[in-house]
Amino acid sequence: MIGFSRSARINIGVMAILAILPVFFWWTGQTFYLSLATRLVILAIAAVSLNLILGYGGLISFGHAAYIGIGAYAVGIPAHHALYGGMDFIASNNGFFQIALAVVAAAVFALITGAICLRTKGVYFIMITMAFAQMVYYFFVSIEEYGGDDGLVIDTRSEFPLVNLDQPIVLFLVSYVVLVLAMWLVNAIVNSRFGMVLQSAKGNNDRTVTLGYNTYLYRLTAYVISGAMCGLAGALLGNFATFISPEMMDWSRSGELMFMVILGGTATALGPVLGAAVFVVVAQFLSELTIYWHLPFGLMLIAVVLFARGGLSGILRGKGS
Amino acid sequence: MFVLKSGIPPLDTTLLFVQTLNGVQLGLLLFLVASGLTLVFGILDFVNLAHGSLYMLGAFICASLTFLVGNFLLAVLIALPITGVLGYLIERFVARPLYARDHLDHVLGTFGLILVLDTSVHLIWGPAGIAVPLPAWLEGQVGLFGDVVVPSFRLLIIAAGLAAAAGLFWLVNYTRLGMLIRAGASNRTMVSALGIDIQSLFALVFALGAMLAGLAGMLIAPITEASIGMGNNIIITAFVVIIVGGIGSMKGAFFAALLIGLIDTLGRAFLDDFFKLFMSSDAAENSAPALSAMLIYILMAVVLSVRPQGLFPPKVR
Amino acid sequence: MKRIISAALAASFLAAPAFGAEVKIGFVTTLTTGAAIIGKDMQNAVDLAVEHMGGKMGDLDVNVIYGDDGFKPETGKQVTDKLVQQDNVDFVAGFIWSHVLLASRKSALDAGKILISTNAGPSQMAGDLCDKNFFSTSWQNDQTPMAMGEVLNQKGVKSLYVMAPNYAAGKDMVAGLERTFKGTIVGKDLTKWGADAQLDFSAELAKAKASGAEGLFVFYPGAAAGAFTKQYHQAGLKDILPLYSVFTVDGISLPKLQKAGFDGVLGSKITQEWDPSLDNAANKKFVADFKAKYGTYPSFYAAQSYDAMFLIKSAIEAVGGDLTNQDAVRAAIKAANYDSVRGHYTYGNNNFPIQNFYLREVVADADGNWTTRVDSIVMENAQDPYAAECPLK
Amino acid sequence: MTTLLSVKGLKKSFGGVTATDDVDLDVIKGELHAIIGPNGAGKTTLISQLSGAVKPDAGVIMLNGANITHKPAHTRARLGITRSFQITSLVMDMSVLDNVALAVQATDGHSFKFLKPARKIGHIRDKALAMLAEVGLAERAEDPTRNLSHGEHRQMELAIALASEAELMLLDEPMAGLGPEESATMVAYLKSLKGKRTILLIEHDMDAVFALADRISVLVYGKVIATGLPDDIRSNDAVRHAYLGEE
Repeated sequence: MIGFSRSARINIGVMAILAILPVFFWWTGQTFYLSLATRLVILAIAAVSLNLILGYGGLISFGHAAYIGIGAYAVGIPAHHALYGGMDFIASNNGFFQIALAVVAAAVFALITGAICLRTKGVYFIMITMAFAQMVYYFFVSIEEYGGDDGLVIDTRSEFPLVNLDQPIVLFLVSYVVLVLAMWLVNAIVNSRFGMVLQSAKGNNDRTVTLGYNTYLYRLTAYVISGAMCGLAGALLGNFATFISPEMMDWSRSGELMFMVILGGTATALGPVLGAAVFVVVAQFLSELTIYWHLPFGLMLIAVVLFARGGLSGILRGKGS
Repeated sequence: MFVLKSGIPPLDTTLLFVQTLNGVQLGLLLFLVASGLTLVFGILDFVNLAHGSLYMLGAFICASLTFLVGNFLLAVLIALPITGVLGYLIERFVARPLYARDHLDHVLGTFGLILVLDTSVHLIWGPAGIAVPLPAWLEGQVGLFGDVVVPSFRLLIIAAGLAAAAGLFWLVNYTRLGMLIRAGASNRTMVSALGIDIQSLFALVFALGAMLAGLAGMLIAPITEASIGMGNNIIITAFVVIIVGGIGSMKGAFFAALLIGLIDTLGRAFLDDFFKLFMSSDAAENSAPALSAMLIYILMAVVLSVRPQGLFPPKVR
Repeated sequence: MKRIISAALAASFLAAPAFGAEVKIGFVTTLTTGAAIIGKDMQNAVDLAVEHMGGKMGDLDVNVIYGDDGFKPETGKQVTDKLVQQDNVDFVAGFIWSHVLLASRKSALDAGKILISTNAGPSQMAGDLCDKNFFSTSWQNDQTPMAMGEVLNQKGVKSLYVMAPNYAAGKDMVAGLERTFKGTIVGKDLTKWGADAQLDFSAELAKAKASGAEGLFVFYPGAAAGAFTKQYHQAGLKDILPLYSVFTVDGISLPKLQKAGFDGVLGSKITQEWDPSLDNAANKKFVADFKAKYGTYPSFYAAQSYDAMFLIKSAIEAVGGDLTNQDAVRAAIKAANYDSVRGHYTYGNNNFPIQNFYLREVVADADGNWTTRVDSIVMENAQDPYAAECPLK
Repeated sequence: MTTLLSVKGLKKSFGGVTATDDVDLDVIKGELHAIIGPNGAGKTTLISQLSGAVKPDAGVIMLNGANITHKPAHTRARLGITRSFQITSLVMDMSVLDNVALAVQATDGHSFKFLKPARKIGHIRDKALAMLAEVGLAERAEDPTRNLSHGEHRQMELAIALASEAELMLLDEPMAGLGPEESATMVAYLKSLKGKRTILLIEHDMDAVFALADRISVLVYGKVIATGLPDDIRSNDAVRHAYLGEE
């Protein structure tokens, strides 16, 4: 692979492994590992979306799990009504409709809450994003029709022409393609003129404003893009799990998403993917060893924060670069 | 406009009074947790998600000691310094290395600490949780006036909460330590310029916060039992309290805690009856508890959108 | 080629022991959070059952793989997926919580596994979501409170205040009570449930007291039970608002309440399909050995889990260890031809037990340990009210 | 002689401390107008109010005859005001070129452009490189900003101010912390800008001020006590008494 930089070679290598290994699992009938990989890829999409605002925008959202929930319910609710009737205007198994609903609903929610959240700074921002996520959490808890606290079983997955998501390998490949597109999009955005302004506002907001940029609008735009992308991840997660509950939006889930980004390395293309991969695999591995797996897992978290600055991608890229 | 399904039920003033008292009790417990949080946050600029774990540890240690020494109140007195020492250890080994980092690292490091402490409690005390026995004179009820009867232990919580609040106000406003704490909340470099060992001041503040959170846990344990994860329920609410009150403001924490305690309790008490006015009884009973839990977050969003620094921001930051 | 790789993978990834004659049972329960106290009790009972059967069901070695649902539906579903897909278990059993079972049922049933609930009995799965491969060794959620409703009618209670957690089983419990209770329900509170459940009931108890009801009906299983019972007594409601509970004062909460010296619960009455004092050989052995091994009385959760193991054993013996013949296995389970610790019962069309429900009283035993004993039979050979909605014959 | 910036009655106080008290000031198009005054006279607060970072309590700010008193900072930048900061204020994580390119980009329409790589847009890059060359930093273009010296950071600030094409440059102590040689270079640059841009300069280095300024205003305790040609200010009794006279 002459002609690629070291970090580009690593990116291509990791993404190739991520594509080949699950196909291999499928071929050999290891369905469980295939579904583990699918979960990993979907969470990686969410982490990539969070990285756009957290890593490149410096906006520490502690409520990103809300978008996963919104996306998942945007699949679950139309499917529920398609099966059990009611709310005809929304009842549908059409995948395009559900995906569009997920993206638009997440974007609208991001626009409204972002407009308020971005007025605050620092810890206030962290906490108000969390507060809005908790509101969504309790909102879905309160709706009896969709199971409240008990959650909602999705009986039929999103339907697309030619593509059948009921087949685990198809769902994986679709998720993988979405992940690659999401990574490409985030990479394009951060290197564009828009991305330059976003990163400059993270590094020095006063300076960026003085240059004539309304950084509030740039941040809000990034916030909406990130929310919409995470809503898409939620729609995929709903299709994967075929079960959704408000639990998906708990503040600890938002914390996990943040952890994936940090673990892999903020403001890097591959970081969120590596973070999600290690998170999912280590959690699965430890939880099979002992029911007390949260103890070593928590210690790992603390150790990463204390000692591994720059995350895994920093380590992978080596000291030289 | 909505359609009234039934007449408005007459408001029972006795019930309202009792519920207000319940709200005040919850508010004071919240204040105990939030005051430590706001101190640590305001002075150390450290986001401690694991503050709720100290609340849990206080409850478990006190519960064990109650069985050991045979008396709840004595157990509280012994458990307090132990919780303080635990707070100090957390400060020394997890918090201190993170002071220089940004809030993101604080959130993640202490998030990890929650997992570690919850699991450790599971390993040490088992999954069951511990019911804490009270002395006989605290198990009963007190008649206040008319037909208002309240559990005597809840009155004790209110008294202890008020006493702790008063003690804190005295400490912060009338002592040298308090002067340093106030100075630290508004201007950290000034404190170090005064030649104060800022490291020990930080450790002291952290331990004090731990003791306050621990005390709250000890006081609630005889009511709800000491249980794993009990801290995770209250920590988010405590954060809402200090954000609404203004980070670093003791006064803000106090008023916001009472406000949120009352909103939560009165919401749970009356929201379903209110909803029944315009929706079916079943729907009201299902949605009211969740929506009353939502109220405090709505309050926070409204406060922050109007006053991004909270209700009582410390004067200089 | 493909097969060789599969085999190699199976050996390296799964580290499974060489294929002997073995029956694999995946057992899903709560092993973390405060609710783990119930899960532990169930796990103890399953271990004891395996010990009692000498580690064998017929000629097959028993291999129980436990999965922790963490008190969350989503985690429960994930762990069920893992048991089905990775461990390839023959049976999936367990489930304390109705919402966890509802979330996980598709994972087990779609994979063609036989699913046995040893506690949760959501109304949906007794009615239109019933399945030929789903069996219960417990009850349908409505039934125990229905029995309590009958008790209340007998006592002449005219009005009730109702409190329960806001999740699938909580709603079923209230519905069950309303089926049989002839008085009026003057007020109802459904409180937050799950890993961050509400445990301070001051506001609700004050409302209950102000409602002027003649009694208070509650359903607070697991860790919430102790908290609720304490607050009820601290509020001085014992004489004003008598407590009628289901799944609240039980083998799980009694040791803790006794340790805390809480003698207010002695004498309280509850309904259940099983009791440690039931007089049959299987139960005597189970209770005695459980006490000897673990130091406490088993709870009904334990009894139902113990039963599930012997139910599976009876089916395996009936088909001579041939698990490939699922129709025969299913028929053998449906026959319920084993010595249940609750005494003999039969299965209805929806695969829920048709069984007795007893009124039990909290008492101190000869050694001073708190337990329950049977007071009377409330419902005899009762079938759940959803059986008619189930399309199975 | 047209007036570019006109300030009338500008007032700002922070919790009882008056930073600017009824400041009147006119800046003529094309001039280099220096503001001097002792520490704490309110010079930086004045600049901050002009750039929009701080909202005045009272008073009016006019730019080219338009009232901009209530316009946010980013709008004023678009209208032609740029500022440098007393304490170096650059984006340390970005390269030198990116820092300057961002200023060029701001003059090139809005930046809600998401897909085309910013670093491959020729005219922006070329202009940024030209600005860097003008301040003598061409070779450092690709270096991370944090690797540069303090003096180089001040040069970057100047390059950014130049790149913004602003009519009015507010320069807050560009010579702060520079050695004698670096200062001399900076004075030479500023001199070369004279006539091309309108500059409002805050500076403590009196030699530099008197060498550069067309006019000087003296700010003491938030008030403008004198405005005039350098020679007039040098000989002004009030100024000598209040400010220079003390030395």
